[in-house]
Amino acid sequence: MNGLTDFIESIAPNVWEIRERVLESTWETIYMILVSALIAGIIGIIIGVILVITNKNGIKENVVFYTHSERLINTFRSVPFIILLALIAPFTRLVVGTTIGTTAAIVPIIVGIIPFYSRQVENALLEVDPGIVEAAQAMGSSPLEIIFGVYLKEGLPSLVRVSAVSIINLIGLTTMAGVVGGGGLGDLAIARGYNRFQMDVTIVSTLLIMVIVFITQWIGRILIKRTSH
Amino acid sequence: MNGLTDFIESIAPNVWEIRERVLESTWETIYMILVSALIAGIIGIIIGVILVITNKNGIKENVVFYTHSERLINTFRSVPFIILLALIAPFTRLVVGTTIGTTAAIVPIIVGIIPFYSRQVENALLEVDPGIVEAAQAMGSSPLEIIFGVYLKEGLPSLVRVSAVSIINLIGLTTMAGVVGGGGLGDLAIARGYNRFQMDVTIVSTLLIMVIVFITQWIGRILIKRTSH
Amino acid sequence: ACGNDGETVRLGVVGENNEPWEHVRDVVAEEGIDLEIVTFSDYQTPNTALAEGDLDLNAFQTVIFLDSFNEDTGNDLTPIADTTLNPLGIYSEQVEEVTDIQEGDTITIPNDASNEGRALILLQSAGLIEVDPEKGNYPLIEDITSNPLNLDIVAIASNQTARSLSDTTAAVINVGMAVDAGYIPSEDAIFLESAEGDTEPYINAIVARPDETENETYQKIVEAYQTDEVKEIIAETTQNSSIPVW
Amino acid sequence: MIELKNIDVQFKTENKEIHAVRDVSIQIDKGDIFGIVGYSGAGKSTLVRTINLLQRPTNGSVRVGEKQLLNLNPKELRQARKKIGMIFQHFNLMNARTVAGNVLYALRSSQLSEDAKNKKVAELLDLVGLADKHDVYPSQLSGGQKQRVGIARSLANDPEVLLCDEATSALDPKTTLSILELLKDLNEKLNLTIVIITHEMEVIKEICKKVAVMEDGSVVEQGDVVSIFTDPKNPLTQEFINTATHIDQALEKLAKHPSLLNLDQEDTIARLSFVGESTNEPLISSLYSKFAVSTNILYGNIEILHDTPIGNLIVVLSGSPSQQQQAIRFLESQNVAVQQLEHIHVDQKAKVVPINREYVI
Amino acid sequence: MIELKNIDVQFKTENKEIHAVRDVSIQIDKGDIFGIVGYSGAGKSTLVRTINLLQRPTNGSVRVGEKQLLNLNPKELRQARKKIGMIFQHFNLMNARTVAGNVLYALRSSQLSEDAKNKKVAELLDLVGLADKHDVYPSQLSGGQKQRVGIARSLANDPEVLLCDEATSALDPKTTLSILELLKDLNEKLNLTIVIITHEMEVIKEICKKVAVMEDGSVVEQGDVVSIFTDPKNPLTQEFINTATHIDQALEKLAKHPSLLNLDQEDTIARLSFVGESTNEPLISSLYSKFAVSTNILYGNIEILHDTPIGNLIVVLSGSPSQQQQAIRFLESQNVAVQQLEHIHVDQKAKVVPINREYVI
Ligand SMILES: Nc1ncnc2c1ncn2[C@@H]1O[C@H](COP(=O)(O)OP(=O)(O)OP(=O)(O)O)[C@@H](O)[C@H]1O
Ligand SMILES: Nc1ncnc2c1ncn2[C@@H]1O[C@H](COP(=O)(O)OP(=O)(O)OP(=O)(O)O)[C@@H](O)[C@H]1O
Ligand code: MET
Ligand SMILES: [Mg+2]
Ligand SMILES: [Mg+2]
Repeated sequence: MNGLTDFIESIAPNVWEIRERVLESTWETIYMILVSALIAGIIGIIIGVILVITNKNGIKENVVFYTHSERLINTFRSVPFIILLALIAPFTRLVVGTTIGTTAAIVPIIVGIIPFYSRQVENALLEVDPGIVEAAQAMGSSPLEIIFGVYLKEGLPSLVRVSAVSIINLIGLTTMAGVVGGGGLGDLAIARGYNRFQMDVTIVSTLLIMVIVFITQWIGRILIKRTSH
Repeated sequence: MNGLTDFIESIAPNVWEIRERVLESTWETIYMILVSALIAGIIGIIIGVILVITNKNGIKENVVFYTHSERLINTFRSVPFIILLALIAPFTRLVVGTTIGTTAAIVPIIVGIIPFYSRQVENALLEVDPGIVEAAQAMGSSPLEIIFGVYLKEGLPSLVRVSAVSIINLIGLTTMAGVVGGGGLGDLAIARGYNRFQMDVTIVSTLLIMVIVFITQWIGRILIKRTSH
Repeated sequence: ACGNDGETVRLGVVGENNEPWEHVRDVVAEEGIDLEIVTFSDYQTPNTALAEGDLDLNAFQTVIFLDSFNEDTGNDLTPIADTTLNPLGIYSEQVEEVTDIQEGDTITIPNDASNEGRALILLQSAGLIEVDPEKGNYPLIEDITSNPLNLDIVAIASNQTARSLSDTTAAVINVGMAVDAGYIPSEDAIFLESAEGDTEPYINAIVARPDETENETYQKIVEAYQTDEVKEIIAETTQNSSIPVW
Repeated sequence: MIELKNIDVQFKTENKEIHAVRDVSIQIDKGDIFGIVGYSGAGKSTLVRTINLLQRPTNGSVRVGEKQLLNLNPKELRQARKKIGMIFQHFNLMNARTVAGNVLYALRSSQLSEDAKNKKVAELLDLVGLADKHDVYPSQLSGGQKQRVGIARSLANDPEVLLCDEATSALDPKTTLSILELLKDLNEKLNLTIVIITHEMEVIKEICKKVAVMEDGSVVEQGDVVSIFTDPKNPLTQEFINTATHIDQALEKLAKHPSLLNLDQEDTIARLSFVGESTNEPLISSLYSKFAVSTNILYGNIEILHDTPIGNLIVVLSGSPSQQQQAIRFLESQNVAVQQLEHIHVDQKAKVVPINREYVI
Repeated sequence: MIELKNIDVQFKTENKEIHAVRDVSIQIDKGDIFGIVGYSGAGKSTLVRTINLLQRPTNGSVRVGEKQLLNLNPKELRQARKKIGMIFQHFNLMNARTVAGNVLYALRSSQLSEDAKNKKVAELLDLVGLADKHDVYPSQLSGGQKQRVGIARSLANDPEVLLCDEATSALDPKTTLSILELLKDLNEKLNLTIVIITHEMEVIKEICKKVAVMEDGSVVEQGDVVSIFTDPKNPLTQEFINTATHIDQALEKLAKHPSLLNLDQEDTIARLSFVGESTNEPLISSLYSKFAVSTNILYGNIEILHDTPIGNLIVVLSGSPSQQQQAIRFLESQNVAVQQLEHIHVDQKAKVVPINREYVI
């Protein structure tokens, strides 16, 4: 054990020095990912479902609504993240009581990823065979039954796939948490490693992010296999 | 005319003061988008095509290669943009002779968007009916003929669709150009509008970005209509 | 870049508070010098760009920041002229005096490499904390050795510090940010970095590559900068808070 | 049971309007097996989809049972749909559910207890011969098996009406037949009303009691199967029927291979068509016994459509001309339509020779 | 022309290995029209796809013309494929090209001048009756039209072999027939070798010269169409044929409706099967003229398979028992297989009564 710590200390002295900070940042990143994935996941799925059912030939077709939603989503995607962050600061304060810190960072991250994720969910659900939806309608399914019993159930493998992709995008967004003191590995890599020319910190932080990305992919792949029949 | 300029001056005094700068930034953003979209577009399509043809059941199936490429792409997506930027600085200098300025900003933007875009291209091309690919094979088409005559031709509408989505992501990335002195509307919105508390600059810059996004969407929609038969 | 007439000089700056330099550009233009101001949004790139020859000069940093850059990267970028001293200040919407800061309060400080340590030292000067003296000019939050009030000190982007005031008891804010946010540092700060005494490391400098310190063109630019007109502009744009040091 | 009145369906696409169904009125009685045939794009699917309002008609009314479907609110419509089973050409099974799960889905809002539902699912799967596939996912089934799951599913709510859109066209003859048998059984045992779209005339013959022929959005002919098959009025119907009975091809082949004819100068080549009773008489033997006319059957098709035999023969009659005349008159008196065919020439494709209407019963 | 030798195809999927084709050897001569039938999943498509190596066999050799395809390098293989046209069940047209563009694609590497290519495309479209659809995109075509574009495309390079995978199964009878006519013409005029997968026995009868029956990856029976139809050896083949000739259904119907039989005590109910020449004799008339046995045809199917008439009749023979015996012997001497059927009971489904092999030629 001692040998290992010595080794780490020798090749990554700066990392060793701030090892607790590294652990903390890892935890912060994981925390941000989990919470924002959960919340953005739910909201994104809801919006994605709404997009699918209101789109042309959807079970609740409403093209005007759809067009406006689409435009709104693109509007959100146009706003630079840091401005979005400022824009929704009052909302953030309302929700978590402050605009500073890891938890406060989660709110803009969620708002930032939702438009992207909703779009991905929409695309995933569009892969559900319309014939199956029609069969469900023919069996007298209510819209809710179709959403839960058909779209979300049949679309599960695609949903998992786009979720994995979106989580990787989300991880990219968590890098911005540092702006409001949210910490995380991205911030560590930049504020510490990059800004202070501590190569080892940059590399280790980035590797840790990579590990999270690969774990995400791996879980995604397993879930896809499990949910595809 | 005078009335209009007066009006602008009165509601957006800061914008009016730096009107030339606003135009310049708009141009910078457009320049970055056009050049990086063009280059990342070409490279992304090439990589996307390679992914499609080396994937399982592809016309040049090579699962080992595919798996490694996929991993490499995810690796790139794990690296925070600013670190990527530093990482490839030598390459940037090699290509454009400098690491600063708008043109230099384009290199990391391209490198940053390619993994995302390649993935999107891959997904778009996977929508091409495998039966058509098979028909082309049965007609003795060479791999290149299949790529150009089938995948890229048949997949064009989907390709346009994912390209529009990716350009919106790309516009997000151009916001980071300020780091290397690249300017652009995103930087103007943040460094000038946001940091200096000049609301009108923020709003106008963001609106201009939005206009670009909507134009992109609009062109995309027209192209999709044109290319779908 | 040599000092010939008609030569372009690329000057790297950070942020948008560049009115003095815009003035200088107009002045030297008459001497046939094309001063190109390149605006960055990051503190690393202007130095690396200068070291790599992509820039000819930069003017955005304190001497101590430059030293640490040189130390970290093995460069030897050299200050060729002083510009201003920009005292950091502690600002608050909630308290009038530093002594009003309570147990457990939150204080935000800028998270960039130049300002984080400097802000901590400022907090130390204000008597709120103590930092490890061995860390010299670059202490980090981890290096706080004594925090009697158990303050929650959070490092955030420097452009967020002023904005964070609605959620924190106090914030350490740069001059530029404070002025842009509508404060007059000399009046509004509840505690301001002393402009006297051991301020030398915090003096901003115009920096060049070591082999070009004597470049005539650069000297002309320095001359054009170090004028009373520029002092006036600085006074005007920073509410007399940025202190010219020439 | 089902009454479609003046149904119009128009689709608006960007640059044009498609009139997919034009003023179609159809009445289908309880216990009917009603077939719909027509070319691709004729509007068959669109029409059938109006029966459960998967497609809302632009105009017209849809009654199923006692209910005017267009007057129902969404909830009532859902209730009504539970009594209208539908089998889809492409199965449309839910891939994420097992075979049992697919059938169970149809029962999701039934009042039955969980146990009773499971029991019912098991019974249905047994009925369609898939008891052993209970826990298998659709991706592991063959086409015919998938179709049978679709049938089990469509029957789960004890529907009164079953709509089948090309339910068998992708299946091999064996599987097709077993599915048709099943439908016939259900029709007989449960008095289930069935509407079938198909392009296979064999399917119509095998199972339908009534049939409608669609062309370009309109129903150009409808009636009971036997009369449609024996006396098609519309040219399209005639075409379909001739193709199905292979009369045209037979004529063409005979034209190409005159050696098959083996004709004497005096011989007559004729097409005999009959429906019903006449088959109980040994007609051909009678021709010889009564008129010494011997009959060589070149091509023949005698089948039993809903207990009614119908026949189409191409024969060579040999005997003295006068006896032949008498024989023909006798045949006609027996309600056999006789149509003398001109001698067929080798170098020229035989064209469809229209049946002489008046000869047919 | 085509020689498949000991072809095996195994698919490795994650949890199992599927042996889709097992040791199949097939020889197809130049100018043959070769049909392949079998249940879904039997391996038909997989087998046919080995002919142009869209599917590489795990084992075995594939010869087309003079070339051992497995020995070719990719470029040679592409050349070889240009001489093997393929028509796909789902058309697989390129949606981004017009009808003409689709056909033109096949000619992309031909040596012809642009003009000559365009002329050829126009000719091909004319051939398949789509001259007016030259500049239309596939999405605006009906199924049959799409299929015909597929045919035009497959013929563009003057192939020597044409592979058709379920090319007509989704089409209405009229369109099916027009496509089969076209294929027959091509076969006759250009001596094109055609391989056809189908589940419609009608298609086999209509066009094929030889046929192979596949089951579970193996070819269980192959031979020329007439002998397969008249003398199927394998139970699967028998099943297919009986379904296609509707004999089983006819028997079942007769069992259900004994009134149709109209039997006297002494009457014999029998199935008569014959192939070839016998139809040139007015058999049924002869039975009366020679033995005073009158014959009532209850169900009959006499068709002409490749210039060979084949017949299947269910008849009631009336006359004195001894005369009936003589009549039967006479029929047998005329190469008519006679199979006496036990009296069919109402309450019991008639089962397939196997044909008595020795009676058939
Ligand atoms: N949703 C729709 N929008 C526009 N046009 C449609 C739509 N559905 C059907 N049509 C058109 O309406 C016509 C009738 O289509 P329908 O599917 O009812 O034909 P069909 O008789 O069932 O044909 P097939 O035998 O090919 O299934 C066709 O011209 C078709 O293109
Ligand atoms: N790429 C593949 N991977 C794994 N299994 C396959 C693959 N292609 C075909 N099979 C399996 O091989 C068997 C034969 O399939 P094939 O498509 O040749 O059948 P077919 O006789 O053409 O059936 P159909 O009439 O349904 O078209 C089937 O069990 C099928 O599931
Ligand atoms: N100009 C800044 C200041 O004086 C210093 C930046 S050091 C990179 O506050
Ligand atoms: Mg249809
Ligand atoms: Mg197949």
